[in-house]
Amino acid sequence: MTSPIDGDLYQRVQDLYQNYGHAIDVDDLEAWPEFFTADARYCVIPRENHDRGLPAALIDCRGRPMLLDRVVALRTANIYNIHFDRHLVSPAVITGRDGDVLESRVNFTVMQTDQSGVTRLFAAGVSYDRIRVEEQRLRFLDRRLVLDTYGVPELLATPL
Amino acid sequence: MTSPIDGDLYQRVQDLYQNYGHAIDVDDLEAWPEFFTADARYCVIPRENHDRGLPAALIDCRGRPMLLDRVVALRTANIYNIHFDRHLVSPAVITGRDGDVLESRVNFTVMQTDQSGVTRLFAAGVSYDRIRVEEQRLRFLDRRLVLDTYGVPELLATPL
Amino acid sequence: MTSPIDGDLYQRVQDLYQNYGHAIDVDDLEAWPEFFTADARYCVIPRENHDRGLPAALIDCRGRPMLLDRVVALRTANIYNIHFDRHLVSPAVITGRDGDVLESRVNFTVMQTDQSGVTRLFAAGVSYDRIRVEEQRLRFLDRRLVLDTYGVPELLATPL
Amino acid sequence: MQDSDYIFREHDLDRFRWPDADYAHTPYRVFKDSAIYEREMEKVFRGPTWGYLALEAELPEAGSFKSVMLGNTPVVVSREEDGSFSAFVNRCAHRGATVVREEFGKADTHACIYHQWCYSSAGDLVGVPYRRGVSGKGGYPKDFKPAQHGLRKLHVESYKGLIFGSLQNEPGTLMAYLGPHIKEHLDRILVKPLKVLGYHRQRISANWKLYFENIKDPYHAGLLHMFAATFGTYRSTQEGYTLVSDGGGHSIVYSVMGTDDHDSVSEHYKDVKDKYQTDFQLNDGTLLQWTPDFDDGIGNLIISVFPNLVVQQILNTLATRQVRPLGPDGMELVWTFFGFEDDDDTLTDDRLRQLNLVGPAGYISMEDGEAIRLVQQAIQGETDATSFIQMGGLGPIVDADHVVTEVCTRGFWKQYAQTMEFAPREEGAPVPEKAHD
Repeated sequence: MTSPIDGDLYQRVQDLYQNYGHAIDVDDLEAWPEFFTADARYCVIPRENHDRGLPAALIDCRGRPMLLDRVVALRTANIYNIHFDRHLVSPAVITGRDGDVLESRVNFTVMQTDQSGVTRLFAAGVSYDRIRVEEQRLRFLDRRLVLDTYGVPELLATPL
Repeated sequence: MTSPIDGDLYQRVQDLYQNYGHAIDVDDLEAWPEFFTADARYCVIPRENHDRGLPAALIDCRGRPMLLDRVVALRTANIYNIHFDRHLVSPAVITGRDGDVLESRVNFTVMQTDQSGVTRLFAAGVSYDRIRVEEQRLRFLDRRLVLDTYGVPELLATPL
Repeated sequence: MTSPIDGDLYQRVQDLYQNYGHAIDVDDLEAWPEFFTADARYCVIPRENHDRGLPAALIDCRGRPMLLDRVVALRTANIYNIHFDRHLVSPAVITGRDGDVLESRVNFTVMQTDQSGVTRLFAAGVSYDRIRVEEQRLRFLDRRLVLDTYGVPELLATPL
Repeated sequence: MQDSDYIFREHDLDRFRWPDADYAHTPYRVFKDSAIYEREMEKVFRGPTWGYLALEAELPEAGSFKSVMLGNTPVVVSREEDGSFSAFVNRCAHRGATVVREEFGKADTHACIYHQWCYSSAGDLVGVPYRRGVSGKGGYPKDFKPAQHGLRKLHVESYKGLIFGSLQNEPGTLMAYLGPHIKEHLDRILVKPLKVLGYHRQRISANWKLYFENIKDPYHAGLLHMFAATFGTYRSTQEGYTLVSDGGGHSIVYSVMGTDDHDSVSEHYKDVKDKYQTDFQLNDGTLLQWTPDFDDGIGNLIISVFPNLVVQQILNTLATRQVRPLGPDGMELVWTFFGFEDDDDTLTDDRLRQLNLVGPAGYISMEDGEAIRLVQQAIQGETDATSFIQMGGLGPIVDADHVVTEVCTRGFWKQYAQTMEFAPREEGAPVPEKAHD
């Protein structure tokens, strides 16, 4: 079985995932909605719900405006534990292609560090994604992050 | 020094590793033996034994039938802690090639989550592998997983 | 946006990172300085200093001789906690190119295992690197590892 | 069973007593007993001591603040409009939430996130939402007086750019607490306005007192640290001094570079395997390139102030180290590195390069973390035994003109035991025959 995409496009997918994580890690949250298409769906669902077919999600943003709202809320409204994130994202697997839309999957962990420099595993899981190939850049049409660590440590503020 | 394989084949190796981990993570254990050749060796060895040249392994399956037995045992015979796995596997390094057999190496961690959604680092280590390139798919001829986390937390049931 | 380098060169970058981590993980410290150019800079800086523009680093080696000194010191002079390392390094992102010098970025975690086989997350962070492309091999011209885990667990002996 | 033995085993801490009046034995129990730890937080860190909080240079402007731990008490120290410094316990007077969440920052006032009680930088309550209720309903009783609901304040004094705080009601002056030795050596180092270069933090699996024993102990320094011995930044054979405060808790240990010779060093190190390696040479000697800040030849000087401060000058590296206990068996060590405001780039670069020597990854510091971790690991199962601290002999705890002594360690235990009310009932009681094992 060969990959449905060539090496150059695959590289762009890898960069998409790594740049996505890096934007969050360096607290460039304003860049985060730009990783999505205007009509994108971003969903973080606890694994126990996902596995049992229950629809309840932790975060469910439908369209870029809702992503923007989350960023604005984090910046101006919400108060949450001060921390740093660090994403470790596996190499992507392209699981399908339909024209300019790729199906892709990655495993992820997020490490969270407090102000005294103590790092803890905050989240592990898998993401089932659809990516739209555009001329200029790739964007997520759909991210469905299945969160193993559904016993959320403290709270979930900055996006995964 | 250039890689002994081209980009397309390398991509298939990456996918092999990621799909292998994913099969275990989503509890599709029945698919696990299919990642190996019929005469494959699968071995999980504690790092202290590996480093000191001692042969004792934690799991040592010789041939696909023994892999199948382990799956059947997990499904019907063994009782173990209920948990979910999540593999984080590094990009592969192709360390050699002999005809249609590749030598490859990855680092891995496995995160384990209990039913209350608490995730812990379960295993870290390196795997020294041989992979047979077949027309249809790649298969492991040999996996030697050297387990750093040889103070096994609770027990080792689902394969690494 | 396409990557500034082709697939073969990218593969060499990936191998550089993985082989770098592996050399440390298998305690082949003598190979470590060889991953750098003669005039390289290797710097491990706590994230709190990096983010606040403070220059103090944990390790700051200027040139390969200083890298060599650290290896010699670890082998003959310093006494530290007996442990094993295991690097998990993300796929690299090539962020720029200037002739034969690449700019690159990876996220990393290092797992540390004690003699009883208990593994703990020791370090997480990001590295901003410059890599010189040479005929025979790639070498780091500059590694700036920003350490999230700046509340260093016990001490930092073997290099990240 | 000897009487001292009985007292030593006593589980009622009000009757627990040190085994001997020379403080030449330390019960391992004090490194792992959670009841003793709780008592330390009260009697030492909230008791008759001055604790180090921050450098003035870390708080450059009015409103600049820093969060620290004094024992297990969260404290915020701030610079006021008039240039003075204030500190308060970082716990809301209303329902107990942490008020200031940031480690560093600048603010005129601090509002608790929980119910928005608002405090001045000095900790006075300046705002309470719904104090008189909403639409005539609710609100606080009429006799509610904001002045009575401020944050708990610390006494604050600073000397030469170091800010100290005390939680006791009527502390003596900081200068009386520090004493003449500490003053003299702070005067030596802190001669100009400081510039902060950054931080190292280290979390060591050892009791905080093991770290204090370590940094007050010049005996180990020439033996554990091969780098120091080989390159002569510190050697037991050098001219050196050991100074101890009247109370015993503070000390100064230093040595003068270039005051010993190869023959003498070889003679004294001949039985110490691998620590003085004449054939060990650096590939890059610039690591040890030293442009002395002072003209007295002192290459290694460690000041310690009971119960939480270390000040170091090792070659060109200058730092404070703040000791923050994390329970009986762990501690955080926060290193604040600094130079002087008028340092030129070359001197700043020397200081930065020499950081390779110190801190959690430092050639002559990493071993300390390992040494005290090994102690903590080995005493876990012990109930009765003590350590043995008699290098340099017994008797009065006074200054020495050499560094082959553990007198400062005995001094530390003296002040500790007296502060904890663990001192022997009768000064001069006989020393037990041997450690209890």
